Amino acid sequence: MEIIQNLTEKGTFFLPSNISATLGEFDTLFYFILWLSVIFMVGLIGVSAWFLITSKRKSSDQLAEKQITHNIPLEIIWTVVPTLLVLFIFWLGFKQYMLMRSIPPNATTIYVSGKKWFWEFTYPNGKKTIGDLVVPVNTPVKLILSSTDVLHSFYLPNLRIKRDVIPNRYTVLTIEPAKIGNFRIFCTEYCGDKHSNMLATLKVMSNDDYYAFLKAVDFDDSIPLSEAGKQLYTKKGCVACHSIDGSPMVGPTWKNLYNANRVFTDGSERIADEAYLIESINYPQAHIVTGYQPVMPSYQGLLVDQEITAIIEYIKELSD
Amino acid sequence: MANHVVIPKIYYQGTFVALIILTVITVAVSRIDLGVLHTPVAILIALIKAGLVGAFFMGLRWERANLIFVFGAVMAIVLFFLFTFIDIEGRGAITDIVERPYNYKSPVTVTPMDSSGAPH
Amino acid sequence: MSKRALPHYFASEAQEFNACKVGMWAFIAQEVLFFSGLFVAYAVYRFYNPEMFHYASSLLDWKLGFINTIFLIISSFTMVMGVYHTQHGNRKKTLINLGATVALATCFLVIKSFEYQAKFAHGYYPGMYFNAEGPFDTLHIFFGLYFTITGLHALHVLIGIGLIVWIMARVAKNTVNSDYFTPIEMVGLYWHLVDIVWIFLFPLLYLL
Amino acid sequence: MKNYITEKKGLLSWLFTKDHKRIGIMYLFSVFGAFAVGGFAALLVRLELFTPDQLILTAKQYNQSFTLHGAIMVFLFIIPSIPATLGNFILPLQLGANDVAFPKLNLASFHVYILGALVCILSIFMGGIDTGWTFYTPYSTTTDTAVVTMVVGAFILGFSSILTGVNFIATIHYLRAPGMTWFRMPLFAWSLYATSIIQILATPVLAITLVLLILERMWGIGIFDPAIGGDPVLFQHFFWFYSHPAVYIMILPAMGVISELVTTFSRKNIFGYKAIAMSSIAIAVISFLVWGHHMYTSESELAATLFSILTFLVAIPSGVKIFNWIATLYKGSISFETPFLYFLGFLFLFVIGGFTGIFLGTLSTNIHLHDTYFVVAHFHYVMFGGTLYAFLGGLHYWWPKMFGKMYSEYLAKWAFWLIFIGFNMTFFVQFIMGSKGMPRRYYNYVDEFAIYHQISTVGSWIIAIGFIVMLIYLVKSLRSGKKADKNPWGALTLEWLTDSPPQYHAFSKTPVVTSPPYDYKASSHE
Repeated sequence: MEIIQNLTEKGTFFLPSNISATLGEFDTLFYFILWLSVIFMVGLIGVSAWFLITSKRKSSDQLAEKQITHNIPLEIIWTVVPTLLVLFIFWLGFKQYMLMRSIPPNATTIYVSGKKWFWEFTYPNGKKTIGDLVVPVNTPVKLILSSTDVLHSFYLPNLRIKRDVIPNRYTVLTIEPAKIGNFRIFCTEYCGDKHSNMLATLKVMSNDDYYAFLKAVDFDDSIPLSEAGKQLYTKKGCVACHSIDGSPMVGPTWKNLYNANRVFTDGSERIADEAYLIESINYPQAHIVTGYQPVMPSYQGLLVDQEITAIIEYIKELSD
Repeated sequence: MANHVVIPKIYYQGTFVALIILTVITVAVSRIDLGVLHTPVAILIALIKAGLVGAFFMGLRWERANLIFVFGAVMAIVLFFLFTFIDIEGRGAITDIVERPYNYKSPVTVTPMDSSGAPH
Repeated sequence: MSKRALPHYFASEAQEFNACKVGMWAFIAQEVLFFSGLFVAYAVYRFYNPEMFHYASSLLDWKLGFINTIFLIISSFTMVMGVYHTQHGNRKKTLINLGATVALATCFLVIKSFEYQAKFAHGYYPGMYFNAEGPFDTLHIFFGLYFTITGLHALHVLIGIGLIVWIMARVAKNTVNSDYFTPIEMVGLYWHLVDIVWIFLFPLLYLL
Repeated sequence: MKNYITEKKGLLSWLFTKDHKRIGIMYLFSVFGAFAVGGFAALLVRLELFTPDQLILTAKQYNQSFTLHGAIMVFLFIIPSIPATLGNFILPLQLGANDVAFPKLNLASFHVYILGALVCILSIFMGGIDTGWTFYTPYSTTTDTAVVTMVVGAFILGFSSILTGVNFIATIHYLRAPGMTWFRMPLFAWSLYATSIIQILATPVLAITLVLLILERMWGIGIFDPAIGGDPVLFQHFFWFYSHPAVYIMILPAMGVISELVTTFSRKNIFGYKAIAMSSIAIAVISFLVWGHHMYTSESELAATLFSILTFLVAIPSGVKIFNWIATLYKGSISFETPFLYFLGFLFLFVIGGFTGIFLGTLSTNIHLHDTYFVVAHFHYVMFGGTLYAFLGGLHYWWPKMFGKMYSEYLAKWAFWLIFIGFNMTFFVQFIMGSKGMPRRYYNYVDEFAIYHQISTVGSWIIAIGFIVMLIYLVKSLRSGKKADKNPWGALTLEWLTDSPPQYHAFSKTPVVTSPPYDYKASSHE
């Protein structure tokens, strides 16, 4: 597993490392607001502390030294000055926001689909990956986001950008990473039980690595089928809902699944042979085993035939 | 605050007749095709009728202080409409993708419409 | 009959009347906001599919809607006359007028149920039970909204009928008379609000 | 001599009382009951987050407990906290009236609150809900948990808030003592007036949103659920149109209490009375313009820009109030009793909350910080540090008036410092974690945030200890507290004319007001 850059290293005190080519001054704006607030804060605390110390009540019936009810010039100053300050901060934020949301013309387009509890990426040449967003370095990438079930949100902390992923609608996000490496991607809109497992990895590569990745058929037949199936079990996200040791999870366990008798919600029954396994990978909603929710998204087009056979071999190996 | 102003009957009868006439007008106006003006005219007539009911039947004409509540409610509604439509109108303004709802599973079985617009 | 005792926390009759009036107007502002949510939803979905809304409103029978509007306007008038006669201490006429208001309101609900029957006959049920054909596949949204808005309005008409019957009982028992007519005026304000909401609903749903 | 507590005996005399003082006390105990339930859920959530993986709860149980914490704290505790308890008890006395304008309506508001609270608690036993207190569709319309029950409970609680608002509007308009013009009214009354405006104009939109959510979930009318043609962002607009003014329903009464505390404990006339009163109304009005800053990541750019400008405008009146309060301290005679400590705590925490609000109001920084722990820390600083501190300050300030007994100053200071340190330890760490990218509502998290979560969890234990200490000395004060005289703090507002605890008929002779509310004398007459 390649090491993913830790969010608390290589960053500043408050922010993770910024690898965005366009949003360099995000950190400067962040710290500008921070130091402005700290100065005001120290000023306010200092002034009130000074008032508290100088006019501490000595005897129980001591009256206030002087009654002042208003001071128009002072009140005008502390209304106008903050207004100008915050509107100036608004202006800085607005400019960067426009930068975040505008799309450079020559961006390569990658489709991102958020499904209940994993991310699926479709590349320009039709290649699909789950959980790994592979992008070339220093080139603008337009991510077209959509969801198939509930609200999600695609968040790249190191690129300081986030966009809600709304079912039945496309929303757009542009990124331009400037550093090679693996970075974290989170889902930040609450989407159910496995909301906190809906992670993905941003893999920034050099151009030729990226093109090599695009062309590589990611199924190497040097290792035995069931071993490849075992890798696919984690890579393709099956681990999120199916256990291999019999423990109950969102989906049925794969232990002793092969040739087991499956009873479905509509009362019918069937032996879990190869045909049944292939069907329930491509059309999971067709037959729902009693006691389970119809939440499994379809993997049709996501797995090439060799990968499906590898997974079935692995399931066979699990069922003694 | 006016206390116990008793409103003469004539106001009520006048308002009542005006409301009946305006209702007939609303229906009549909706029959003729005004094109883009169709909705604004209907809403305008409804506003006039609501104004009449409010002013005379609800006594706002004699107790103007209560208008503050009407003003508050109307301002809140206008803001609600305004900002919701700014968002909906502005969708896809910068990104070239028009963000409108699409591809949902609708229970309606769509029958083809013939030229006159009525389903055959 | 004994004059009603002023509650201990009010200093004068006028203070009580004004406080009730302000409280009632605050309640009316709140009701208006309650229906505003429905009008915004109607406007948003009309913006999304205008032709469907135009087509769907042609499915509704505007004549029934028109009669209903006339009924509610007359009931508003008789309600106001009821308040007028209470102020003049004429109990019999008040009861007649309030009775007329309740009768008109019930007719309104009866016509509403006819309309609902007609819709159900065509299969235009609200929401997922909708099984009808139509040239647009978003037709179920219009009827979902239609049943929600008119249903909630009909609920408010029902509450109005209950309030008026309660006031008729008090007028009959003479606890509401020319000296103390605050309750009937408040119920009158509520009834006029229900009428105003229908005045907006009628063109939006039936005519546009 | 009989007071409102010993006036009539028996549970029924309390449950069906029409006396605003008793209703205020009943609200106080039920609101703190809700706070205990919400607080327990919070401790559960914080304990679970002690380690990156599962500690005691499963994912579903964790989601249910943070949703319960959110919903109970917002709907059952913080919205009714100051208006319904201190407001009901103190407002009529401060205006020189013997009761609110509609006592029966006030009692109805309490019964509706209890009914709503029971329905919310019932939803826990019907399988709990795991949608977050925001009920965002389409998750809330597709999950199999008891969403409808909790939504019905929140719907009922909305009415309790509306009825309180209607009551206070009528009371403040017409039940003021003779001579008390609008600008001679105490600032606590002004803030409750501004709160009532929001309660009346915003809560019904929550009611209609929840009704539509129930219809969407039961009949699928296709308004919020995108699978059948609805628009989930429209639900967010509906929900936040209420929920942002709701956060001002929470903070405005707190600001009212703070104005009372600062004047009494520094024996100074308030600095800029008109400025503070008008900024309450200004906040109430502008609060309806800014709800979009909760949705910068899901709404269009035009709307986001507009909302961002207006969000900064709503920050100005709050800033003006802070400056006025600090200016009030100048040349006063300040005594550091417990209510004044809560004022200082409020000042420190609310100002931090306000400044972090600027990060979240700015468009570009919000995109990075939205839905992370930075937001969680921000609203806890403003709600816990703001409203709860003012509520505790007000509670300790009016405790002698409400119960006629003093509490132990020593233990009170202990509780204050425990809660203060525990709070800062819990939530300041979350600012750092949030800006580093730790998302909100996460059951298990990436390992690098473990140290932050551990500090935060330990901090939450200290808060819990602080509240237990407070419970102890308040119960002790109820049972065996020193008898309090009519005006222990030497305040000038009208409620201190009645004896503590006040009689059922508080003002035997309605007071006549001749001077502005905080007319303290100065020692150096120049």
